[in-house]
Amino acid sequence: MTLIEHLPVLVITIPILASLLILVAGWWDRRFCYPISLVTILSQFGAAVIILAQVMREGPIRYHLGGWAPPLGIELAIDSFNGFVLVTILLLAAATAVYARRSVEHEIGPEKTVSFYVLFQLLVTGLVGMTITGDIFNLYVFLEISSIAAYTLIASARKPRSYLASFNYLILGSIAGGFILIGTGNLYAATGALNMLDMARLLPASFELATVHAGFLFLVIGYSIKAAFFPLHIWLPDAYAESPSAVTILISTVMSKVSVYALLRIIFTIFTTAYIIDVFPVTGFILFIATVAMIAGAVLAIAQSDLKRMLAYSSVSQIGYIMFALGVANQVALEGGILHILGHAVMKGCLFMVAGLIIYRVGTSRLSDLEGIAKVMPISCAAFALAGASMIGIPPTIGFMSKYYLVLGALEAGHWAYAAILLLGSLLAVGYIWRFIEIAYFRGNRDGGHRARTLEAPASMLAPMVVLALLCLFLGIFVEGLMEIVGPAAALLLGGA
Amino acid sequence: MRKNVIIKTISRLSVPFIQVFALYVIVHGALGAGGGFQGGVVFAASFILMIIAFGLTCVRQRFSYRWIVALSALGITIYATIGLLCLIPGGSYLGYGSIETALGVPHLHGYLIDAVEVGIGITVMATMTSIIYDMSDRGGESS
Amino acid sequence: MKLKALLAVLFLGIILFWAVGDLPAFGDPEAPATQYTGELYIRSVLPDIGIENIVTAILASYRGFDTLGEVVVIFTAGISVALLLRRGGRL
Amino acid sequence: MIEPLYELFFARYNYWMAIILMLIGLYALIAKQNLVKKLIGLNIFQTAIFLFYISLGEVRGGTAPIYLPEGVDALYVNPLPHVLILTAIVVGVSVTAVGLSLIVRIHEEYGVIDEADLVQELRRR
Repeated sequence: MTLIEHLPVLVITIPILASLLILVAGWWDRRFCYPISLVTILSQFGAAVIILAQVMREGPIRYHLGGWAPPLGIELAIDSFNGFVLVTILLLAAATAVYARRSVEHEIGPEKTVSFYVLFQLLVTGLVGMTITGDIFNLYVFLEISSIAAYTLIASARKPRSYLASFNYLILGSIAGGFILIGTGNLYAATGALNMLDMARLLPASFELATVHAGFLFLVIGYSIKAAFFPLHIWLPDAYAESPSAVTILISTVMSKVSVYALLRIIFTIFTTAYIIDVFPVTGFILFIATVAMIAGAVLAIAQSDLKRMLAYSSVSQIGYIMFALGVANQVALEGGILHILGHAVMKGCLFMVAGLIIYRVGTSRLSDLEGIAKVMPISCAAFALAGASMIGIPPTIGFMSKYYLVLGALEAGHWAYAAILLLGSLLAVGYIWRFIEIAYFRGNRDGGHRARTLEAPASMLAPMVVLALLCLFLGIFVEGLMEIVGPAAALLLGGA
Repeated sequence: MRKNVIIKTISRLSVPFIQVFALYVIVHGALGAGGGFQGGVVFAASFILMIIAFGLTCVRQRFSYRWIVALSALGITIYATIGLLCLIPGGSYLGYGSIETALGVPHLHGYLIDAVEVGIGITVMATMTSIIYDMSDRGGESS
Repeated sequence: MKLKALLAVLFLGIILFWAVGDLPAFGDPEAPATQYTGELYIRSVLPDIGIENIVTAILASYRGFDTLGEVVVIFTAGISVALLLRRGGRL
Repeated sequence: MIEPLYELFFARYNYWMAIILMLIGLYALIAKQNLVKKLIGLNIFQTAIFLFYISLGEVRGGTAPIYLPEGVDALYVNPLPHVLILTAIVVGVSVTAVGLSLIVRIHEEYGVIDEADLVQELRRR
């Protein structure tokens, strides 16, 4: 009983200890690393499900670390919104962990396995910490844990270009970290509090101060860099394309989602809708940038000649959809946005897994080299088609449901033009998804000879991919059950505290 | 490496003082200016001085990678385990007060803070040294 | 590159200059941060914890979780450097 | 006329110093071609932020936040920014360490650490 009570903190600290165990056990024998990592992440996932169930049953959990109540101490605050995000990210992390073993053997090399798994574990833990903390400075600390682990994991591909991609990400990520620190400092100067709910309580008194506006801008810009929101996405394509497959999956699905989560949390919980609509009206601007991001990301994705790079630009476009919900800022649109956090994580995870499998088997992800690949990798390409359908928004997939709610919300708020642009963005998604489908299924008849044998990857890599592909479908069909969590989460964001 | 008697002698003399000072800074954290980070960094500075004066190979013979990595893990383990121990008497994580009341020892809270600071100091010292080892291993010698 | 840098600097500068006017003056004892949490910590460390150094008390006890995170940050950096630079060995 | 100027510039000179340093750091971070100089810019930028935080906690006439012996009536500065910055310093050190080791690897792979040269190298390959 008491253990359940302490679950929010154990879900962070036990993995920290587990990462030390991976280090020590890996010193002894490298084969211990992977099982420990897998078991830890799976049990984290189990704990997250229990936490979410408890939140839905008994309301928000507030765990005071050290027994010190908020203005003095740090608290972990879990409500339906971040409980949902927590389960989402750990679901994807667990899928990635299952997938990682063969991919790591193939891409990292044996002498770096131990440190790879230690950092992998720390990255997941940092992201979990970011998700459930209720203190704005603690958020920064966990952000930096995950960022430093991510910089190195990107470079762990040990290709010359991956070092450059990692360095560029490090520079931009540090600028983002600096901005977040300045923004936090400005808010701290205005209120004296660091706890999010405490800050939300004190902030309305000083809404008119330029300090608060500056703090808002810095926090939003900083987290937008981390989330790769459109004009600030320049680090993303290289980082995604040059890192090892397992890392690409993790950072593209989990890390960008947690940054978006942090953005939503800061804007809606600390500043509240009253601030972004009446005091410092930015919703219109965010909506505009979000639609530009959708279109520009999709167009850039169509222009790519490499599968991983194409999917990376597609992420830029999809982050635009989530930010679209932020710009509309009403109940229905936010439901769509939160649903898209899960939906995009699942489908982009599946698509990058397919790309990773292709690299594992074929050794390249250049689209021109993949003609007729569907004949030798039928399961992977079918999974790509299913997840791609979800990306486009074909019913009854999860991608359709989230876009449906987004459009509905936009119409409700009277943004007819923006709703039309959103649909146009979906059409552009057909462009890049269809390109791969066409190359994989309908080309390459002329030299089918040398690929007679099936090249399907090992089961431990196929299984998580198939599960995610099926989830794209089933989450869409059984969306009613999800709405019972997403609905209250959206209401909670709009209601302020 | 060129023999340089003055540098070697001076570092041989000053390293113990630096290390004692580092320990003082760590342990003195609860009473005055000081703490685990500062002390850990000062301690690591003594290793850096040794590496500059005697060369990496000489230092590494005495403190191998293995020890350094084990120490950096040990520091976090001390910290996190003290945090977990606080759960046993029913307190929350890192709530040292619960152990103090459970055992009935006065000022235990302060001593636990000292223990935590020692953990921080060990990790910071070991990690800084490990980073210096890795960085000075590169360059001139090979490749 | 220079132009981009100048634009970024200009942008950052304008926001910061704009914010300065509303920040508390240097050393102002009436500043919200000092009045609210600062005073609270100074008053409660001695009865709550009983050690002299207020910074250490906050660091290790009130905000101990931040410090745990910070130790993990430096550990992460150590492992990162080992992954990037170390030749051979077990790591 | 003098009063608002005094209020903006001299009563808040600490922020101006921090802002100037931040801008210098950010400029170096983006404009410098040499990767090591970029990291130096990053360090200046971060240190400026630390200065900003620490000066937020200053109280006129206050002493360091370590309790003086009983009976001495003392005014202490705000301890919280010190704690936060202790954390942020460690983060800055860690990022610098990772950045430097990346530069070492880039130098080993390409033989140059200047962006213009790197672009040339990438084109050549």
